[in-house]
Amino acid sequence: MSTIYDRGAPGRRAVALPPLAQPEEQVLSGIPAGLRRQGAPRLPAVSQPELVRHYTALSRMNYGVDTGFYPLGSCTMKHNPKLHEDLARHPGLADLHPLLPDEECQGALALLWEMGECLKGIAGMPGITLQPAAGAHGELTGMLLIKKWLEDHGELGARTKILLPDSAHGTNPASAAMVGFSVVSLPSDRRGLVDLAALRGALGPDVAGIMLTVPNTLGLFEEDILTITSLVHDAGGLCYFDGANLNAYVGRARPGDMGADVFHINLHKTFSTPHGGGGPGAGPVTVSEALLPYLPVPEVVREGGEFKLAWDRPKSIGRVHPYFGNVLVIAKALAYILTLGDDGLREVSAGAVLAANYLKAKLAGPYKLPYDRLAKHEFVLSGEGLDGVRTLDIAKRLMDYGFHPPTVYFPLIVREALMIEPTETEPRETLDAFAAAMLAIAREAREQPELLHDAPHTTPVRRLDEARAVREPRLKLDLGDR
Amino acid sequence: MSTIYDRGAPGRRAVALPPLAQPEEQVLSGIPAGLRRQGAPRLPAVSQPELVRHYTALSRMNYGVDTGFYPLGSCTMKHNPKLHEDLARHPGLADLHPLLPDEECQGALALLWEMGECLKGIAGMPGITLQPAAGAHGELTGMLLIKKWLEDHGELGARTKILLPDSAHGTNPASAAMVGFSVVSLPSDRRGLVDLAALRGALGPDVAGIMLTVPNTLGLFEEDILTITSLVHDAGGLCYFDGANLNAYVGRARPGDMGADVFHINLHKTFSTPHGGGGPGAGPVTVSEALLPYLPVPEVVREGGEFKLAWDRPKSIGRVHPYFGNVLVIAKALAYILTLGDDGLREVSAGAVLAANYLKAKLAGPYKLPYDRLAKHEFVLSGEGLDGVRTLDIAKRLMDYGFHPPTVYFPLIVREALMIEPTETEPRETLDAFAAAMLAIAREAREQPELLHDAPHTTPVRRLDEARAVREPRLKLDLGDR
Amino acid sequence: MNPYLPHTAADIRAMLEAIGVPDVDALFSDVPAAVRDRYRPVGLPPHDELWVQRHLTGLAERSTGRRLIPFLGGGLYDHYIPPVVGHILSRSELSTAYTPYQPEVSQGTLTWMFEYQTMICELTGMEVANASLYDGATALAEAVLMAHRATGGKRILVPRSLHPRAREVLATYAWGAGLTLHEVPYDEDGRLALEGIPDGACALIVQQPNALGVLEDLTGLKDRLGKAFLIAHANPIPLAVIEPPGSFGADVVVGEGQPLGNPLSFGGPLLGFFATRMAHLRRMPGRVSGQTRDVDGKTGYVMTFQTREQHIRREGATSNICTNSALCALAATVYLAAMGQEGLKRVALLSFERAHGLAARIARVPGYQLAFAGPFFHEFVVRCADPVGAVAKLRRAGIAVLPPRVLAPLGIEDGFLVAVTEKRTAEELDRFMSALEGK
Amino acid sequence: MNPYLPHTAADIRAMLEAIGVPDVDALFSDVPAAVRDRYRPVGLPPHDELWVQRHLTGLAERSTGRRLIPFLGGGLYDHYIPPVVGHILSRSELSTAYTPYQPEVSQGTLTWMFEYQTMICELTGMEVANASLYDGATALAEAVLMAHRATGGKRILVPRSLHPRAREVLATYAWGAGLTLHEVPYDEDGRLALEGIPDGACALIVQQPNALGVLEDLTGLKDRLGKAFLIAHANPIPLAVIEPPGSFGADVVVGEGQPLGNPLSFGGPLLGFFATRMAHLRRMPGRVSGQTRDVDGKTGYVMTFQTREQHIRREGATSNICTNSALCALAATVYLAAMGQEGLKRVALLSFERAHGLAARIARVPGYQLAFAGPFFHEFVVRCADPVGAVAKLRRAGIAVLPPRVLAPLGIEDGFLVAVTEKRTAEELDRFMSALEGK
Repeated sequence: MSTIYDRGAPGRRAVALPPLAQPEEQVLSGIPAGLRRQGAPRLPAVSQPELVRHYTALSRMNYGVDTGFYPLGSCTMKHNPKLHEDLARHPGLADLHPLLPDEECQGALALLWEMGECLKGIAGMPGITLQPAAGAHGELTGMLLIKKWLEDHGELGARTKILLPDSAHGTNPASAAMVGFSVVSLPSDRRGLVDLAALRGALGPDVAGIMLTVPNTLGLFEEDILTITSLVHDAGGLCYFDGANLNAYVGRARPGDMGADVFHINLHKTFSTPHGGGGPGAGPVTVSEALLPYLPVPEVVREGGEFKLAWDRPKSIGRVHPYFGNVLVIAKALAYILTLGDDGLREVSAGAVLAANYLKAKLAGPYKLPYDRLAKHEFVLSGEGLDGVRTLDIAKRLMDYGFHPPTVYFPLIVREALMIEPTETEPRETLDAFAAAMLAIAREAREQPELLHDAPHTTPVRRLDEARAVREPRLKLDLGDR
Repeated sequence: MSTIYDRGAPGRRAVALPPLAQPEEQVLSGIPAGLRRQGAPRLPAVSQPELVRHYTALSRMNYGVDTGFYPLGSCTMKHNPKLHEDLARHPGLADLHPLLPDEECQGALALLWEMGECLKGIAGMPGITLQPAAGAHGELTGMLLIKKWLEDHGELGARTKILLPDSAHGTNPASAAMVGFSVVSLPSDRRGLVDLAALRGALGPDVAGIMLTVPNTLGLFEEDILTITSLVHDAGGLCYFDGANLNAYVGRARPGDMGADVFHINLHKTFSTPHGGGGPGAGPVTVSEALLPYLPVPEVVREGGEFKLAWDRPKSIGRVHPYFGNVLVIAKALAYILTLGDDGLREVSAGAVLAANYLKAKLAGPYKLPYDRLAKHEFVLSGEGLDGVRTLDIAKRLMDYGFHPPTVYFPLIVREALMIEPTETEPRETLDAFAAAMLAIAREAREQPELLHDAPHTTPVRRLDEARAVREPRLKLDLGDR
Repeated sequence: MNPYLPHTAADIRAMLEAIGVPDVDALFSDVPAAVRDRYRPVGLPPHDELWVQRHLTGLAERSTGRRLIPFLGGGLYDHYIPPVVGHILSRSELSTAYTPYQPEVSQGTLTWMFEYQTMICELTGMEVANASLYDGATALAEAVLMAHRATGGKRILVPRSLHPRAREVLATYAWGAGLTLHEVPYDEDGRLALEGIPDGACALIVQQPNALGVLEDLTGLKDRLGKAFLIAHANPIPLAVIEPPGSFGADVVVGEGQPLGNPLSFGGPLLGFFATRMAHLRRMPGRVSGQTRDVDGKTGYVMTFQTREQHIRREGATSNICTNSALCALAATVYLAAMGQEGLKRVALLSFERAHGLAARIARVPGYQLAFAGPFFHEFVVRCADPVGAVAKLRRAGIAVLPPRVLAPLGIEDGFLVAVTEKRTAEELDRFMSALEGK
Repeated sequence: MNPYLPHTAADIRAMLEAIGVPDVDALFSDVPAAVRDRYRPVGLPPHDELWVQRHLTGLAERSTGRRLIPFLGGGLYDHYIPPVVGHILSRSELSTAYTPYQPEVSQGTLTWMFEYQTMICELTGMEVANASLYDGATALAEAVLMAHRATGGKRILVPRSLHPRAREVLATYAWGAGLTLHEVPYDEDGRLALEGIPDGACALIVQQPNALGVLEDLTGLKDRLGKAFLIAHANPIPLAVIEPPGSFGADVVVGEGQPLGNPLSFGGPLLGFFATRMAHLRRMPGRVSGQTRDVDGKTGYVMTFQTREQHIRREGATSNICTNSALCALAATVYLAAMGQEGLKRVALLSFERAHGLAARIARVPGYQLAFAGPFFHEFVVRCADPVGAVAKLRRAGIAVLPPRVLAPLGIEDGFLVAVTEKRTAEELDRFMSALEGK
């Protein structure tokens, strides 16, 4: 793939800018000599036609939800409504400076307040912060809240451990570690659920809490959830719910009712904001009564018909975001919630779970199903049963059939895992076509395994040497003497 | 290619609309029974995800200026600035109703007035109408103006012929015929220019005028242009200039100075508005003093700082457009002109002519050059010299190299014609790459002609059976019992 | 050097050298010196992008009309355009492509054109449609020219209740082609009052709904016409729920496609749709996409029946139209696909329901009445003593209706036209009434 | 049925049958009955698209602040964003893609990430950059955590002239990680007044330009720090013309990338950029795209050094960051490519020139003076007796400057902050002066 630096020539430009009022040298001389830059940053020099062609060409080498089925487990790649993109571009949001006085920002504050109310209702929890910029950022915020609660209750030195089922999301342990907790892994039982005996054994006066992914990364709902949260609470700990998988039960059950003290919500998953090739997302956090005093400042409050920022929260953990979170992402997610309403939210989880179980029914058999239970929004297969090919081969071969591969080799507790999440926005015809491709690939694995080994065959590049990328790191262009 | 009707299922929908206040049957009953529709129009029933994927997929089967080089002779496929797309979407233009009183539309009228002034300056002519929606519409308007002039001068019955060089654009004769003129073809001389002797021979009291394409479709400037227009004027006729090729000399010479009485300008060519897969364009027409009284109504006039529509033009041909022409297209073209200014306009023609002559120099030799003269913005090659392959084969093979083919088999006066117009917005590297592909194809024609015969090899479909499309016309889907 | 021009000084030098000329001016030596480089075309310097953006935005914002609540029709209507339409239109492989003369790299354009033709046939009840004309008015003119070519007749029967703008354009085209217009009056209900058919008639035009908003009854018209064409000029939105002209034997159905997903655009670009019978295919103006197969037997689409067109048939072509309104037709295609049968019906019925609700309320205000008893769809004429004053009163409340003078060509001096679409909310309707009632 | 959900009743029946359950509720039998289906989550009905559009647009229009002429900075700046940036961002293959874990179908994302990393290294003078973090403030916090991991030190030297929002975020992160903040004052010129380096320091932070708008001199700082990190928090626009922190031995350069082609967005999403030395690569947080080859030897890009990341290293990861700010980084990439070296320099110098012009004019008004004598770039503190009154006066003229209270954490009670970018026109600068002078 050529880069933008491979295009252009010195002197070309893509934007006509206004002239300086004085000669450039004179303006430059206003910068103290020691501060003035010696060598200019080497940036591309392209005309607008070249610029547009390059990035249009790059886009055409990419796979997005708008080009096809994207059944990435744990990522909830659903349709992104086009209305929302236009709404978020409105200058009343996009061009609004966040440090203006409250009275100049009433609409934006109202939007944040409305979103807070909606998410508290969905979570069944009384407090919220919209500041976290992503799911992992929400996890970190949650860990900070728990730490603050411990400090406030004089237990900071005592309770140092966070329990983590081995079926939890990968970011959870890292988030716990960032605030100094040590992580204790809890094994799954044969059901694929939290092993209650192991949980009982791990609980004690040194436990700060537990981080639960609900449903877990096997796509299974923790059926003992009420027992789990009771046990943790009884042992003096708090319960963190990872909400990345909320799409499985939105509108049907509330973490607050299940015993959650902290709950983060990935707006870019459940509430359908585009992933953007990796971000930005938004990871609001809702909290139980116990944690209300520690929420980040400022809080958006309503007084009559007016909105303002409240700062007087002496026990707050402080800010986790320099302003109010990813407002444009929040706006899109709010539009989604308002479009759906209560009934639509329930249709979302119904459709997601229906699609997952439907695909599971079609694929189990030809593919090994390590945990054969009712799935929620996703399910995990194993490529182990297919001799002579690996899960990676299956994934790459799917590209030749025009599909994005599922998540592979995760969760770690399933060997050769294939984690499939279809979401509710896929028509049945797409699910059928994907199943047909998976079954064809299972046949190919037996009959022509080299087809899989050499896959993909139809992509802009073929299998890439990832080891080489580490062995000989090239993390930026060598610009030489440009 | 599947169509949108191949997607979806009854009951699906892509937009949530408001409910009716009354039951549907009750509303329907308000329509008199004899008028109420019996069978509903069969339209697709798709969800928004399906809709977006389908049209995104269609887009990816298309070739546009943003994807690559588009050297279509006579079409001026230049870069379309992205700023202009946003400007034309402004609700102050896009959502403005054209029948509002003048005082509610001051900005839009000002825009039209500004564009009129700019184009009159570029044409060197005192009058303009922005109504024509495309080049051919401009031609028709021009023919109507000439007819009206004849009528006003009592010569309508006498002057019935329009002279047309055989190197003129294909729409010219059709436009002349639409207002009842008979068309007399003028041969080109060995230079590829209007044969002056033939012109003298054709002129007489039955000639209404001449339609000149400048430069002509061979890409050659009519060097005798001043003689030609004098001869026609002396014989009592008027001179129509087809401005589709204005890109060749914009900013350097004015039709008004060359003797034009009518001149149409394809804004979507010279002034860089996107072609949209065939339209919309815009074809304003400028006129000489002689034709001013006949221009379409209304005219946009300025009075002090205010703008208004003037209707009092008793000799006007009337309207050729129900409102004011393609205003959003005009807005984009105006943005282009304002960005360029006088100097930029001259750079446009310089760049276009430079690019064409550069490519011509690279390709002449391996390809036959029927008229070896200084080219303007385009030039014509012939595939005749390559044995065993046709121009069509060359065109199709270019697709495999990632290029859009040039115009082929036009103009009709060159056998196996390849009409190449690079435009000024292509970097030299692209011209070099195109030339390299053309030279490689010339080699392939000798060494592996079947590669060309079977081309294209890499497109979503391969060569299509055009005869079958006429023999067994399928001009819409057979929807059966949907 | 402008940002759209990639030629650097070094590029220019190298290219001149390859050509073998000393400078750029030498490339223009074929332009007579007497007229070369003698002027400044626009008398303006180059402007930066920020300036151009400010300037054009400033013009757009200067038009006060856009801030009014529109009850405006008269041929163009303020329907809801789902944002998905704009997103598809911004796919630059579609928007920056040319006419699909090279089908192998144009299947995107050709496929949607084929879909569009199908949908237009469905809406109109006709057999074949072209891939668009400029606008409804010129589409009507083209239909008349086709009727003239088919029948040889030179007289066109034109209802007085035809949109005045369409009539004016038609008159221009007809004069050019040597045809004459004969006016057909409307009756006191506002409906077409056709009496005899004069000799040499090539076509009768019927507008549905007509410029007074009234729905015409097309029953039996075709039978009265003999070989003359029945040409319908129809608004596509009502066609979702009213019987299409095709069912009444229309020879051609044309109309303004703007209501289908295209903005008002201060009147342009617009979308002329054109549908006819297969029997008239070879006389039809404009481009057509047709289904065929490639060398591998795969289904694909091509521009077909090009022998009708001017680049081949020259002066014998069915029309001179070349560039059309493709991107607006794509908008209509995506709009119709997004709406579907049920959605389009909803749009039509919402417009109908709200228009009738408002009309009934207006008719209850003393001094105001509906001008015509004929059935209407989503637009109607209100009669009152001082229409100019009424419109001014509405304007002061931030409401726009068309100036009463637009009705003058229709023979109405004491009324104004009100159009209602699904976009008008209950609050806006209330505001209209409050303003009219002077509350 | 909502428009984003394609399952018809027939689909649902067929799917339930294939699964072998009687109804949808059966699919939720694993959720404890005590908490299942017991509530209405938001208490709202579904809304149609027109309503949602009106509602959100209404909220956006309700904020009066957007209609003011902005002289606002304080960390986020109103620079010109060429429309080409938005057009590229709307290419939905880029915007609707996930993190490029599958490189063969993600070369678009991986290539621009590689370009972005190159450009950030160029701007900052550093050796390696990640593919983005959330925002400048959390990027700073991540830099400090990295310095702590690298050095073991627990004390952070934080200038008083750091943006207060960045400082607050840093304080939260530091408390979580058990680190402490030690304030470094500024001198009377507004520049960093570093005295001793306390034991156990892991990092000194320098902001360039600082929150007072003043340009810092980084000369010699690194030498004084020993093994502690020199972390620069820089505005990327001035880096076009001022010597980058990398030239002064900085270990990490972070900053808020919003000025590079991203709108203000009421504060989010933003773009945290992060660049460091190759020696620290394995300690760096965030994703990285690296160049490699495919099986055919063709150049391609992959996400690399993933062993640093949490999905593999779990609690031993360099950070928990996963989702980042990719689309904002794409905007920055396209912006920098569109501007190029010359364009970025022009943006920086226009901002500089206009800011200095305005500052000089303000300083001539009796009662107003520049607060600091240190060199500034495009933002400066104006000192006056009644800053609240001055800001209110400007507001009445339609001009927005930040409320004076934002300077309180910086120890300034009698001033206000003014930022000027290349977007501010001569007319706007004149209007500012007229308002301030009370003319």
